[in-house]
Amino acid sequence: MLKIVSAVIGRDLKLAMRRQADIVSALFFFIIVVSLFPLGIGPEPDLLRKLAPGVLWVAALLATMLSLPRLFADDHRDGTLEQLALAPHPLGLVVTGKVIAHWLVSGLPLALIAPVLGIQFDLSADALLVLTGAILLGTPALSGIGAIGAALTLGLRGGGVLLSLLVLPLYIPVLIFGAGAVDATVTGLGGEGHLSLLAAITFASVGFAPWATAAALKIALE
Amino acid sequence: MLEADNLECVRGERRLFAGLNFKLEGGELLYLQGRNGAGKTSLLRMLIGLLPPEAGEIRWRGMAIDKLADEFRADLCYLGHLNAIKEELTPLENLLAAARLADEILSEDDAIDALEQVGLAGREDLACKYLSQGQKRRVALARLVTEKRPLWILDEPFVALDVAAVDWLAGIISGHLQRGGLAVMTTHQLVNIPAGQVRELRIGG
Amino acid sequence: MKDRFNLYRFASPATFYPLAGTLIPYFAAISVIFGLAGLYLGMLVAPTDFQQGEGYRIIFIHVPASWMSMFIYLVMAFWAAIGLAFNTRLSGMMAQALAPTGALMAFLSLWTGALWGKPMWGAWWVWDARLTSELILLFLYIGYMALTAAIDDARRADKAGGLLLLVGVVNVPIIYFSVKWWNTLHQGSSVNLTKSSMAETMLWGMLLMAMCFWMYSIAVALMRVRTIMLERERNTDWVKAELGGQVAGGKK
Amino acid sequence: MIHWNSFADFLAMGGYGFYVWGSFGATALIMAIEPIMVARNRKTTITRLQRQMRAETRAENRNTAE
Repeated sequence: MLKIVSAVIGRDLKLAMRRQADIVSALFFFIIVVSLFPLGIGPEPDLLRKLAPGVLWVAALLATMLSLPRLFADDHRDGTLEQLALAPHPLGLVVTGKVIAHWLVSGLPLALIAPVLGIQFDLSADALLVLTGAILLGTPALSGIGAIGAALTLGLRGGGVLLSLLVLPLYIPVLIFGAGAVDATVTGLGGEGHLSLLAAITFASVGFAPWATAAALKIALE
Repeated sequence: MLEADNLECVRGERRLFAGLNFKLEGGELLYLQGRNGAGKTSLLRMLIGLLPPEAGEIRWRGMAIDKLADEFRADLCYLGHLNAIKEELTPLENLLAAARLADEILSEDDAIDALEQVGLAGREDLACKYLSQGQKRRVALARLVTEKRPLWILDEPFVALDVAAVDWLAGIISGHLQRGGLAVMTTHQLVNIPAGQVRELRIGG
Repeated sequence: MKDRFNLYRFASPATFYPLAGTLIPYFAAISVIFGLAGLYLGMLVAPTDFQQGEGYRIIFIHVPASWMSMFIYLVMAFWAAIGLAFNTRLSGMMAQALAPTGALMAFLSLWTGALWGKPMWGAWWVWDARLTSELILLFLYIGYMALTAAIDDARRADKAGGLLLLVGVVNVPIIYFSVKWWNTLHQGSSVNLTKSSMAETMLWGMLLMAMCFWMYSIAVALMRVRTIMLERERNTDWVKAELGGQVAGGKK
Repeated sequence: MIHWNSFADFLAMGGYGFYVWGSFGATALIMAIEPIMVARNRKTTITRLQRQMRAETRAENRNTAE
C-alpha cells in the first residue's frame, strides 16, 4: 500500500523537477499578489496587520488553484492516467500519492515563503509562526479538495474557470480557520482552537477526497 | 479464460453493439475487426474494465472482472493508442516508473535489455520528447517485454512502426501465445502471427 | 424479483413520462390553492408583529424559499446517490430538472433576505452564517449546472454531477458551522434573530406558503424532466411515437 | 377577520411597503416566468426533434429507394 503511494509521489516529484517553471510561477504569483495589497490599501501598519491573515490565505487559495488544472490533465493527455487506473491497486491510493506530490510542490513552498511575506505586513514573530503552521496544516486540504474538482473537470472546455467555480466554495472552511488562527494570534486570543479545527478538516479531506477523486476519474476515463 | 457474455455497448445515444459473445483460451489471439466507429476501442476499454458495459458481463478465469478488480488488473497488460510515456523522462525512467506503478520487479539491467530489444539501444538516457513517433511507440512496446502478464490487450499496436519493428512485434506476440498467454487486439494491417490460434471477431456488422 | 421489476418499470422514462404529464396539472392546482390560502392568511388576516411591524410579512416567502432551496439540494443529492448506486437513467434527469428551480429558490431566499434585513438590521447584507451558507448553496447550484452543461455525454454529466452533489451535501453543514463559529468570534457583525413567539395564523400562513412552494417546485421540475427525457431518449421508439405518427413509414 | 382598514394601508404595509412588495413582486415574477420558460423550451425542443425525425425518415426512405 505504501509502496504504490511512494511510487506515485516519486514519479510526480521527478516530473515536477524536470518542469520547475510551473512551481516557480505559482510561487511568484503568490508573492506578487500578496505584495500588491499594501500598495493598494496603504502602508498603515495597524491596517496591514489586520488584513494580513486574510490576504495571505486568499492568495494561497488562488496560487493553489493555479496549479490544479494540470494535476491530472497531463497524465490524461498522454495516456498515463489510464495506466495508473489499471495499476493493480485501488485508484484511491494512486490519487493519494498524486495529492501528496501536489502538496509537496505547491503547498509546501507557500508555507516556506509565507513568513517572509508576513514581515511585509508587520506581523509579530508569534503570528508568523502560527501563519506558517496554519498554511502547513491547511494546504493539504486544498490539494485534496482541489483534486476532486480537477478530476470532475478533466478534459472539459473551459475547465480552468469551471474548476474554480466548483472548488473555491468548498475552500471556505479552510480559509476561515486558516486566516482565523493568525487573526486570533494577532489579537492575542490564541490560535490553538482554529489550528485544531484546521487539522481536523485537513485530516478528513485528505482521507476522503482521494476516493471521491478516484470515482470522478473513473467517470472521466469511461 | 477470458469470456465475454452478451455484451452491449452504448456510446452517447448510439448502440454500437449488443449480444456480443466470445471465449478466449490460453494460446489464443483475438483480432477485433470492424469499420471506424464500430466500437472496437470501446470493446477493448470494456475488456480492461474502464468502461462498464451497458449489459452483460466479462469474466476472467471464470470470475467477473469488476469483482476481481486488482487481481484482474495484475494479470493485464494494456497498450492504448496513447503511448502512456512521459515526455520529460528518459525511456529508461519511463520503463522503471511504469514497472513500479504496475507492481513489477524490474532491475535496471533488465530494463536496458528490453529497450535494446525494441531497438532503442543508446537512447536510454535521452528525454522522450527528443524521440520520433515510432521510437516513442517502441518505448511503450517495451512494456510487453518487461511485464510478465498473461493477458495482453493491444489497441492498434502496429501503428507508426517500421517493417522491422512490425516483424519483431509479431514475434513477441507469438512467443506470448506459445507460453500460453492470451491477446486481444485491433489492427488495420493484418499481420501474420506465426504461432498460436488466431481468431477473428467482426463487430458492428 | 417482482419488486425489482416494478421499480425498474417505474424508473423507466417511457413509463414516467406520461405519468408526469398527468400529475403536473394536479400539482400546479394544489400549489395555487395553497398559495391563495397562504396569502390570504399571511397577508390579510395575520396580525402585526409587535417587534417587526408589517415588515415581517416577508417571511411568508423568505422562509419557504430558503427551506425549498435546501430541500431541493437534498433531493438532488438523494437522486444522485440512487443514480450512482443503481445506475438508473431517471435519477440523473431528475437531478438536472430540479437544479434550476433550486437555484431560483436560493436566489429568492437571498433577495428577500436582503429586503428583510435592510429595515430590520439596517444592512442589505451581513456575513451571518445563514446568509453566507445560502450564498454558497447558490454557488453550488450554479457549479452543478455549469458542470453538467459542460459535459457533452449525458451519462457522464449525470455521474460527474451526482458526485459533485454528494461532495456538496457533505460540505454545506461544514461551511454553515464554520461560518457560524467565525461569526461568534467576530462579535460586532453578528445578528441575533430573536424569534418572537409567532401567532398561530402566522405559522399557518407560513406552512401553507411552504406547501405552495413545494408543489410549485414539483410541478416545474416535472415539466422540465419531461423535456429532458424527450431530448435524451430521442432515438427510442416511445419518443418517436410520442412525437407523432409519421415514424410508422420510416421504421426499418 | 381582515386585519387591514383600507387598501391604502394594505399597500403601505406600515411603512415597509417597498421591502414587502419588492420581495413578493420578485417572487411572483420568477414563479410566473420560470414555467413559461420551461414550457417554451419544451415546445422548441419538440419542434426540433420532430424536424430531425422527419429528416431522418426522408434519408432512410431515400436509402431504401436506391
